[in-house]
Amino acid sequence: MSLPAPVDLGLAALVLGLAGWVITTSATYRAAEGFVAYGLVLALVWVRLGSVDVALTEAALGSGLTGLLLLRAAARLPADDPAETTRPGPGVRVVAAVLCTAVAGALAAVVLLLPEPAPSLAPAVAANLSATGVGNPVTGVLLAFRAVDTLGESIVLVLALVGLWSLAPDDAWGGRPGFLRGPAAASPLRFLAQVLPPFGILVGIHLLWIGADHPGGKFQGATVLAAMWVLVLVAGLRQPPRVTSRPMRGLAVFGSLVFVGIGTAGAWLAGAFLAYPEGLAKPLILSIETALMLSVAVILGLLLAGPPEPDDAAGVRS
Amino acid sequence: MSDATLFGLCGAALVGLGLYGLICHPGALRKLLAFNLVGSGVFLLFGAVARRGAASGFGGDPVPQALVITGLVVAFAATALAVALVVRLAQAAGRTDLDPEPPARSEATPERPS
Amino acid sequence: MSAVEISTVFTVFAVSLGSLFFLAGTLGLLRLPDTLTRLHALTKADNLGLGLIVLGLLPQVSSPLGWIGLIAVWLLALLAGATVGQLLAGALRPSDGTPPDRGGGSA
Amino acid sequence: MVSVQWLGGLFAGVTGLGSTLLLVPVMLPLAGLLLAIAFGGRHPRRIVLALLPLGLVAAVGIAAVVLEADAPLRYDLGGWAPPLGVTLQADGLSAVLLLVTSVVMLAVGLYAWPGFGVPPGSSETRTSFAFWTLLLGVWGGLNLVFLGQDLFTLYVALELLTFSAVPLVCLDGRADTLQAALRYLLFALLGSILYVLGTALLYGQFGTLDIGLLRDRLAAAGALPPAAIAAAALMTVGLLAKTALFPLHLWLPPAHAGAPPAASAILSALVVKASFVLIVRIWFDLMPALLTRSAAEVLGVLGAVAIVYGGALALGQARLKLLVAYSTLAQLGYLFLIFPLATSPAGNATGEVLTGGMLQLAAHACAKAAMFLAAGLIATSLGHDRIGELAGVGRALPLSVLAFGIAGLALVGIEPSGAYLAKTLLDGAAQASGQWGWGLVMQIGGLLTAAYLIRVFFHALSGFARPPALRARPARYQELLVLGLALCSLALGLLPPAYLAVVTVGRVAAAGGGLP
Repeated sequence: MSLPAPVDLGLAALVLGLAGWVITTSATYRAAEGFVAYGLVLALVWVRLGSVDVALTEAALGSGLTGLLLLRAAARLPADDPAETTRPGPGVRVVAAVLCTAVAGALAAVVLLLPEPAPSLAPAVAANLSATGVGNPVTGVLLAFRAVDTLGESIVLVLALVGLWSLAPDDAWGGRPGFLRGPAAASPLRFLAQVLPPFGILVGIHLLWIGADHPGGKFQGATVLAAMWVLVLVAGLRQPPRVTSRPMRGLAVFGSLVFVGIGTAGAWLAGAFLAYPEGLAKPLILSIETALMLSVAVILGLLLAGPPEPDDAAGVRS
Repeated sequence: MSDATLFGLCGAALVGLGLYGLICHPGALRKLLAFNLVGSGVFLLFGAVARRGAASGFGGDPVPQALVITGLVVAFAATALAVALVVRLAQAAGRTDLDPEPPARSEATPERPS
Repeated sequence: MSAVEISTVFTVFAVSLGSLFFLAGTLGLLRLPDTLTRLHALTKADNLGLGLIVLGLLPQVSSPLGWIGLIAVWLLALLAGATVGQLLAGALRPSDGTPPDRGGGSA
Repeated sequence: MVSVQWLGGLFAGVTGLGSTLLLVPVMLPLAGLLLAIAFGGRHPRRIVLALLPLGLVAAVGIAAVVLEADAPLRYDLGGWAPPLGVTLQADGLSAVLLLVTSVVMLAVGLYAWPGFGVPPGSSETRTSFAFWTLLLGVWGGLNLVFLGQDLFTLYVALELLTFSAVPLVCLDGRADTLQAALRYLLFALLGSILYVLGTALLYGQFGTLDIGLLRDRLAAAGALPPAAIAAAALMTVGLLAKTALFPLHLWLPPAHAGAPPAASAILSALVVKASFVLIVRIWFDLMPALLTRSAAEVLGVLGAVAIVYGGALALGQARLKLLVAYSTLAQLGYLFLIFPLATSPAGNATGEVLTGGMLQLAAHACAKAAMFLAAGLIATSLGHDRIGELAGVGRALPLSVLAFGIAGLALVGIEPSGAYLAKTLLDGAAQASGQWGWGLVMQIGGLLTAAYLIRVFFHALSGFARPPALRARPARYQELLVLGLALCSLALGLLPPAYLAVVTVGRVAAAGGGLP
């Protein structure tokens, strides 16, 4: 039974330690900070597992944007919130601990009992990847073999945005999202928000472009673009668009519409919905990815900007 | 024991830890954090399965990797919606725990038909 | 000694020196009494450490594009470190210019 | 006569599409959703009302093609066959579910037309934009759940459904509905993450996520490997949390009672059924061997407890909408009785039991939607829905109360109703397999349903001397629409057996069946 590499053991211990910290620490804000660090270490674990695309997504989306969301929410929790002070009785905690250990133990046993010649679709993907024209197998799976998952997921994002907007009070409809509205940003933040975005946009486009043949892709690029937009919004250089602004909504929906359009065209030209005609696969996939990157970047930014708030709401809030 | 099995076990432990946090924290935001832990544990399991299926020149089976990327984006959308709901609940009721008895402050609001 | 051995020795030396600086920065974080001095220790030591590690890795990277990538990582870390340092210090210093409270106590 | 030929031609055209017809129920709502968001203003409402009839035509077309071909329709998306690609499949089960969904959606869409319009003054309001857009999201999610054949695509469909249903619960923004929506979201997320955990184990064991291929590889594997048992357990628990079966039902009553009437009709009638259908897919399609184990008994017992518990709590409710919500808990229990009954050795029991289950699902969908809509009409007109103060409403709103009554009778299972036929089929299977206990539970459930109905009518049909002052009169067409939906459930039992046979089309498992 050869021991795994020490760096893997170290990473696994670090991940479990950070996860334990996130669960057991008392203050929510501290737990959110721990979660950001946990996400970054988890990205290293994904690199060790040979999935670089997932590592990019985990670092950017899993720990970056989710961390920002949770930190902003933790900062806005009411001070006298009973949820912060009450803790379940020791009885509940013991039963929960036993139950969860049992679940984890069963899962671990099943993981150890998985069949040794692990069944895999890698050979099938390798054989058919040339038909999709892209070199990166993950992009091939996301946009050719299982294109309906990616289409469904882009529509899930749009729906989450509509659901988020519907949480606003009635008089706030037509106002601007207010999560990121904060005190007048300190000058270093304004400086960063002026210097960094150009590089961020370049990195995002670069991630999209190499995503066809190397690890990268539209979601990772979109996350970087969204992060740059949010940085500008937090620094107060720009106002988030109004909820009813037609161009912003069009842009948010543009990527999914292009995807549906090309998919429907495929139903006639290439024999099946979401199929690509011979030889045209790569340009079509790249155009879908570009359109989706723009839309997903806008949607991620709007999800972070939160539901709209009435204009007269005090601009300056803690 | 290959690194895939190690991280598979690590994923299983994360699922257990996350479930414990989900049960023991009354606050909705802490439950959300615990839910994200369970999600990352499940995706780590997918990653271990992908690593075990590494063949024909790829570092790992690309299908589970694609599923994990889709899952991460869906999990982020869920967290964004849930966070907005928690903040809105905190504004409306001044509390974010989920005990069933309705918060006292909203008793006065009349039944507003749609 | 051939060029390859020299570059490997240089990499090992530079990277270990860099990680030493990281160690110093973390030591500073744990030992120093208050936030401002910790900030000072962290930003200085870590940036220098990262610079040395990047310098050490440069010969290992074949393509010039890789060099640009590594140096960009270092520059971005510098930019982020400087901004966050200023923000944290600004948060401690009350706006009316009185001397900053030393921000002691727990991390 | 011209119109009949034209209709016949249109219908032939629709059914002539063959398997590409499967795309219409999935892509119609989703494309409509994208356009509704892009245009906004008054367009979402119009887009919904334009698409709903088309969806009904497509559902009827699919049911006709499946019944006539006596074989499921398959469509490989992107041209890639499983295990690499994802396929959509419409067997008898999904044809019936698509039909029920489009009927209830059309009724709710027409009902909500005046309620969620944009007032002449403003260009767009929050509730009108959100309601119609989320309605399309629910519809698209439901259709993808019924047609999906790949376990991970079904996960994406479930998320589509959850993200559309949760904001509908707290559309009016009160603190208690926000809390109910948050609890619903957390339960739903826990459910779907356990479901994904199950798919991860299945992929680790068999290397594919397509239900058909998995069934073949499971059958070839003989005894169920530990990963498959763990996956089945995790997925079932996760989906039970989303279906709100007895131990995991806490989120349902406040969520369904707090939502606006049109939304709670869809939540109770359709959204809750999507995850139930996935449990049926896992137990009947994926692992028929599970039906023979005691696990099927556990599901049956949970269903029985849900029937009694939901019925008893419904009796004690003070508000009409909460009563109807607890009635949903009870009626869901019936659906879970099909698992222990499907194991009876008598002949082709699985087909008969499944037909009974689907009839109960369809009858409950129409009747529960009608009940929530009627309760909504009463609450809108009176300004409250406290049962104790319903005196004289029978005189003030005769049609609404009649519709509520007929829907209630349809739920109790009076002679011609779909629920009656479903209970007869299930009872037959129970007697045949000697499990008389489930038959007894069904009778108790019928009694409890009748009890809380009588309680409502005792108040509604008394005090005719002073009918209450109405704040607003519901539109006549709304009352007739709700009455029609209730009658539709009442008359479901009159369906000729030839049409009922559609449920068992494509049931490969039926041949093998749950025989021990």
